[in-house]
Amino acid sequence: MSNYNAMELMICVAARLLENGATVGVGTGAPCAAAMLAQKTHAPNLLIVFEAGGLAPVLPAMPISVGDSRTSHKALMATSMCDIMETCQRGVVDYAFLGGAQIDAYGNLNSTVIGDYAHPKVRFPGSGGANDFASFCWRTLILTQHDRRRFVKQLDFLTTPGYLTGPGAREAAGLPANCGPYRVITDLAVMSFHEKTRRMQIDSLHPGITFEQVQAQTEFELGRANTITETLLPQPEELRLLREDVDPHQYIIGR
Amino acid sequence: MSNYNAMELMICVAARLLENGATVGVGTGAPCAAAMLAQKTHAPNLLIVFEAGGLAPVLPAMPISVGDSRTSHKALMATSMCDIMETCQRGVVDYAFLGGAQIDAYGNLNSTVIGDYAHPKVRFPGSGGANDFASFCWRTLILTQHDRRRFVKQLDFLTTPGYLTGPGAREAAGLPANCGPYRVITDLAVMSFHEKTRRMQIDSLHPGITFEQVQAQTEFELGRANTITETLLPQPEELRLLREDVDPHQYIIGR
Amino acid sequence: MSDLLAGQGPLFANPDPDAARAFFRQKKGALNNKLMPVSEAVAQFIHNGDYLASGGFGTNRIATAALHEIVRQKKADLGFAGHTTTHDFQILAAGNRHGHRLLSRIDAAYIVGLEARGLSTQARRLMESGDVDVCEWTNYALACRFRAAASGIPFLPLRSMLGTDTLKHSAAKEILCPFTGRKLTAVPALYPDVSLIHVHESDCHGNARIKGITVADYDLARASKRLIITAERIVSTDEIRSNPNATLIPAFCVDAVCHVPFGSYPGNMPGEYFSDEQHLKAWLNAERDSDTYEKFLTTYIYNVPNFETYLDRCGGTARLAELQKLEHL
Amino acid sequence: MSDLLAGQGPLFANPDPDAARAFFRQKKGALNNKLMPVSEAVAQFIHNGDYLASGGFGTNRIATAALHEIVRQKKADLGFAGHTTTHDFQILAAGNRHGHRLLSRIDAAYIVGLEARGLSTQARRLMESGDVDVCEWTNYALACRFRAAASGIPFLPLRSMLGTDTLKHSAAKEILCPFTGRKLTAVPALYPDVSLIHVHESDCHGNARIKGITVADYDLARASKRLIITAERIVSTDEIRSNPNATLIPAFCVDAVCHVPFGSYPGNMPGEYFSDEQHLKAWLNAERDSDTYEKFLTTYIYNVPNFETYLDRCGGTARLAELQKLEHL
Repeated sequence: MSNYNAMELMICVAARLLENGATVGVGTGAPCAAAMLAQKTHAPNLLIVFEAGGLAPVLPAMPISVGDSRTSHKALMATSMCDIMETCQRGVVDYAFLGGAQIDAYGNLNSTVIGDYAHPKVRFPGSGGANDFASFCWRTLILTQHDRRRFVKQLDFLTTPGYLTGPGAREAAGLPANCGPYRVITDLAVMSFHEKTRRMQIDSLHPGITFEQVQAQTEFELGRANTITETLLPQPEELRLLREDVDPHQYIIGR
Repeated sequence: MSNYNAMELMICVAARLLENGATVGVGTGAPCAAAMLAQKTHAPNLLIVFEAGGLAPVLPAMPISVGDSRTSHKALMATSMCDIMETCQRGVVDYAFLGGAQIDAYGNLNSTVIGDYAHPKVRFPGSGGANDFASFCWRTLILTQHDRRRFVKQLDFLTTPGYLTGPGAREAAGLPANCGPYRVITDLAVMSFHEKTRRMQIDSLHPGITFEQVQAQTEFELGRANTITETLLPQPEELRLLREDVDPHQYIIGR
Repeated sequence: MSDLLAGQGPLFANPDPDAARAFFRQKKGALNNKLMPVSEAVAQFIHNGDYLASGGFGTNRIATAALHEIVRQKKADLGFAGHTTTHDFQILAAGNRHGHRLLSRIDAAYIVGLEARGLSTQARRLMESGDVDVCEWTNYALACRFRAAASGIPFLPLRSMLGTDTLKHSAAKEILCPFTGRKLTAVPALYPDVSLIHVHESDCHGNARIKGITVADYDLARASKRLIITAERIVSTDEIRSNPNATLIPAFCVDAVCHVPFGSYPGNMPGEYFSDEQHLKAWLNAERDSDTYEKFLTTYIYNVPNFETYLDRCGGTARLAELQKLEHL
Repeated sequence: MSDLLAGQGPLFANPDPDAARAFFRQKKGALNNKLMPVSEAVAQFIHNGDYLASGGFGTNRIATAALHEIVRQKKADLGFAGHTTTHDFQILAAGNRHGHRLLSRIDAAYIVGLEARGLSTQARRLMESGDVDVCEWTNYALACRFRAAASGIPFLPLRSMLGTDTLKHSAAKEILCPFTGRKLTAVPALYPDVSLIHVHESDCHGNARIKGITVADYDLARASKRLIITAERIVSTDEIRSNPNATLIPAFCVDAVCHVPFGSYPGNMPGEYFSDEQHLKAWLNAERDSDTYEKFLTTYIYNVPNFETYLDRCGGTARLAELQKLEHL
């Protein structure tokens, strides 16, 4: 990773997944950077929504909170959390970004506790809007560091639904049909979910990374896409826009 | 009825029932005139709400529609039908005015059809917001002409709930507790509902009207309040305000 | 639960949220330029058999131009949401004559009346004729059906309609609250195939502002699969973005944006012009005699090339100036 | 229905609409003058054992002055609605120390974190200590609980939480849609005993305006049995009546109106001033060492006579001017 870092790569990969004219629910940090980069490259009409009520703002700078005033700066509408969440529940929002302390093979996420719920080792914030976004939006994108403590066989707490226990499980639980985790983007690889088993599989490996290296950082067994490619490097123009326009103060890409 | 007409009397009687600081849901016509008169006499802080979204306006003139711009003129808020109806459902609104083509002994109202529902002799507008107001507001007030075609034993259609079949029937049906019809004000008398039987009874007779005359215009048997008084006449100041300020064009009191 | 009542009225629209989600997913191009004439919008987005809803409140902030165009284009077999619908329903009722059936299904909360102005003879004729299937609701119940659809859920609970024939002749169902055991009325989500909303200002994408009361239009705009906006004024997207608090309807709800000054005439438009009570009275009177009514419709709808001509036949700029003055008294 | 799951989390507030109706009925004096100091409002309207909710969004448009006052007045045994609550929860967590129990019940959707800024050591300590009972929710689920209460109905259905431990550890219940048969999550109405909402402008009666996103405050204001408004500016009722579209909260919801310029500091106030990230960082750092934390709280809460003094200790007018500038970049 000579002329770019892992975070920059992850953001570029995520940005490319957001097609022009799509609608995406984002949080602060890398997801917001990815959406902003997409707007500045191939997706000028990408509509960004924030759970607290910001609808399609012209972001003047990286928001610090998903509810700060930047999230409704020159927005098409400054609205309510219910309006945004119901726009998702209605089926209007294509993508949402998620993260978490733990993720399992079906893309289920834990952001509530590590250890026993009644006597947690660590208490995390909880769902926030993540469970809602993951339940309502058509495709969820997960950006996270890749290590064995995160990519686990068994979540300590299932905060936010991925494919739950596998094919058909979301629908059986009552969740809206035909949506769920789409891609997992880490510092090592890009993963998708097998259309039959709904288990995580590697689509592309970042330059210099082997399947075995990724598996070694993953507690559960990873599948292989029919063809595993090498992740496309950040292009010079992507890096320029990311560093000069999207995150000039390196809040995100400086990490 | 020398120096006032029946409509003027009905409006004055209704206005006196609305105490200062109360909230009242009104329609157009006599109910609105009564609320406006109350504001100009003893109840300057009476809050008037209109089902379409007008909240506590300063009425510049008699509205023609419960949704026209006068209903939100200098209002405390111009809001939605759901906000107004939910303010009622939440228990905030004390009074609502109702009317109808038919009324029975329990204050149930019909504003849907005369004749068989499938093949109506006459189709009326239907509930509109009346059923909602009557279900949600603490006390409903009914202003209507008094004749045997209106005051019937059996409604052709129960559009809007009074006390339904009698004591406890509203609660059994699932309606909010401890509310229902409060007074019926007609061109002949003022009626209330017996606290045990919930049947209509005469509280006061308009000057020169006998109990028998009212009963003759009523298909069902009317009860008698412990003491039946004579309805207090419109006072000179009430008439002056009604004629000069509330309804100078005689839209209502000219009828 | 055998003591729970289910209304026997017909359910005209599918309340299933997943079916609606599939539709909303493929509806793209939020930021396209959607400006077009009313005639084109009605031709393109309103199909025979559709379920239609109109915004505003009967004679207030209604999309008159689109309503006239629907009658002129002789659309057929429409369902209609009759929350307080007065002049709008009166206009559409003109389409059910001489064997033509513009309306076939009515969700009725408030119809046939024009409030204090009296009943519409022709709307009554239609409702009494048996030519349309009818389901009873209340104004709030219909508003809740729009909100359920706007929220992407299949029903909402409320506490009116209970104990009445209005519930018996509706498609609502009694349910028990899972927390309190209380009996409630459940009303099914209503996703109109197409809706008409007249607004004060919109940009070319359909980001729209309404002044004064919003009635049920926040929810109606979101509940509708297709939405035709008619606007007093077309403003720039920069103007919309300059005050995000003023937006009520976001572009992704909207399919067509039509510039129609005085578009709510003869209805009232808050802050713009008052209702034309003379014309509304003339309409009610004309309905009482079928020949007079025929001539009236020919003059004011059928032989009218466009909405401007209608305004001219109603007194044109002079009359409109009077109504503006009346609004600002 | 044996396959329908009921969450095992505790239900902290009564969702019964008739109990709430009886309370709202006796709440009068909408047009009284409700202006008072924050200290008086907190003393008069917040009682030990109350269930409390705060408006805004964690570090955005929060009622900081009232939150500090609650800690200073050593209120006890409060329930708290933890929809995205960040700095507000961090402030209240200071009340659960040295054997005092300011908070005893938490509905948790998003707590202990300050978003990108990291986790609060002291909020974590509280949540991990077992000193409070906890019930899990999502942000939208809590917003729906406020809306149900604001609407006067005992529950609302939604389509998230399903299939997760979040539902298992909540007080929500799975139900079947009476129309589609679909499984839904039912969440119980939440009527807070008292809530705090910071607004841009209010008149002396509590008719209030908010600029920018409203988060859940439209519903929270209506759901709350008692409501304390803190406002950047007090405006006349004539000003409120001059633009009825701008009002979000009507007077009859409100019990106290407190004039608190910069009242959301160190949080962001849309259009007014940006968040003070230095102070928020200092707070997070101070929490890591108990002695430092003790001194920090003494300086910024306990030994502070009023909110103006707090602002002065945080850099006063010079710092506030910087934050205003930052907001308008």
